[in-house]
Amino acid sequence: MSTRLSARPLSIAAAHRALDGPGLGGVVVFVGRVRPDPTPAGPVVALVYEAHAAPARRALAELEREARRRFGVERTVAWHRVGRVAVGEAAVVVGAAAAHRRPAFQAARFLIDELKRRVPVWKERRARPGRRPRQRPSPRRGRSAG
Amino acid sequence: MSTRLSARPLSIAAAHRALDGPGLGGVVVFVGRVRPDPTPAGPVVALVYEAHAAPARRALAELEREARRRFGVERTVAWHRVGRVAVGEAAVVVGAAAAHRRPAFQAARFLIDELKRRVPVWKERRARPGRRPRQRPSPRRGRSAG
Amino acid sequence: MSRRVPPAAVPLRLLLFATARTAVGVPRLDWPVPAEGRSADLLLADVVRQYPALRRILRGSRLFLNGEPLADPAARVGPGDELAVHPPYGGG
Amino acid sequence: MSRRVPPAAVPLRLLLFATARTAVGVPRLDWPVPAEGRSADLLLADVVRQYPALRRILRGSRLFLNGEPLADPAARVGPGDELAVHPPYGGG
Repeated sequence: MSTRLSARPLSIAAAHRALDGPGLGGVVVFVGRVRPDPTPAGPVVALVYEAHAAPARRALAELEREARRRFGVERTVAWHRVGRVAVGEAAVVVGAAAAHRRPAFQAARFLIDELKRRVPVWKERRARPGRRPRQRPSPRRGRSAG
Repeated sequence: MSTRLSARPLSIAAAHRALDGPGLGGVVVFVGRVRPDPTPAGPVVALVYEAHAAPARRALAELEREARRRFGVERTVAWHRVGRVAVGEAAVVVGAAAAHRRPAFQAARFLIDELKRRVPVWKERRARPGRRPRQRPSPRRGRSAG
Repeated sequence: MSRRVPPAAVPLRLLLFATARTAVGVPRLDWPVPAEGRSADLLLADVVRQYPALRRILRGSRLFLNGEPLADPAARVGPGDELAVHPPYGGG
Repeated sequence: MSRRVPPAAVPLRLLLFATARTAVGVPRLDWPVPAEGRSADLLLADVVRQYPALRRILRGSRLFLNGEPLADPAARVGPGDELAVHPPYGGG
């Protein structure tokens, strides 16, 4: 079980290592990267994520417990960046490992879908490097990553 | 588009690199590892994969084309090891990248499910390191990996 | 207006995320609260009077009290409490 | 037995995978075939007479001729052709 709310880059290799273990024949990893979506001020160059840290960590841990219980997966990863994440970088990494592939796929899909619903994290788009022209809060159904 | 039928270890990092690209916000990678399943001669220590190489490569390439067509994913990976693959090593790596997560999940799931059905690859189990006590061809529904 | 009670020395801390922060202009506010407490919805009504743009945001938001979901918006909150406004999440 | 024709100098190559290999004992056989060819199913019947364990395997297998699926088992195969027996796949 591995939850992370990190201001530093997420290592995909580390996620795969965290999902490695004896008998775990099926491993699924999802990586959500920041996309250069168009905005009126030009393409997105970064997303700035903020989190309500303690509840966010608890929500991630609860998602992992629920994924294990529902799908019988043995190892899970649910990591999210906070702070500024440049286009192309991973904003979120989730994954699951089990003996077989079906529960691993189901759990990974569950983790990212429910993370978006349940974890108190928000994003703001930045259309120009380094500047913060005006507040552009994430829209209700904003999905510039994942 | 990246197919591989390789006697050398599959690099998961290379698979993620192959799936990276501008605007590809959702990336899903599946890794199938060799499990130490029990056999009458002791736990599996390796699987030995053989392939009918040319048709196998063509089948992998066809799977990728079909995944792109059906799910609209932009990049895909469909790699399989041949030869001896030790317990814990990756025997297969498939993955897909798209702007959003749903087609990436669907395509990755399609690739591994159909790879198992359509690609002429077979496995034999080895229960002791280095030795080949007697032929143990893969059973009809054998699934010691993935 | 609500009845006048002297505020406690220790205020309530209001955490404002995303659109709630934008509506108020700052990520947190120390808000006066009577020593015996006040129901969360009445306290937020006071905040809305001062920051009207927050009204619409609150309708689509969840409340967290001291890091836990606050199911009952009439629950009593008091000095030193941390009340967070969670607009719809946008992670991933 | 089939009619006798002199085999061509160039045989047909039979590729045997997985359980087919186990049944025959080797991964490939060079099998004599008349210069004018022979239908694949009759040729395989000859092989089965020599390797009876292959009969059951063939029932669950697909055939590939020169790397392409062979839809019609009565198709003519000839010298230099590569005929592969694919038992059910077991990759992944």
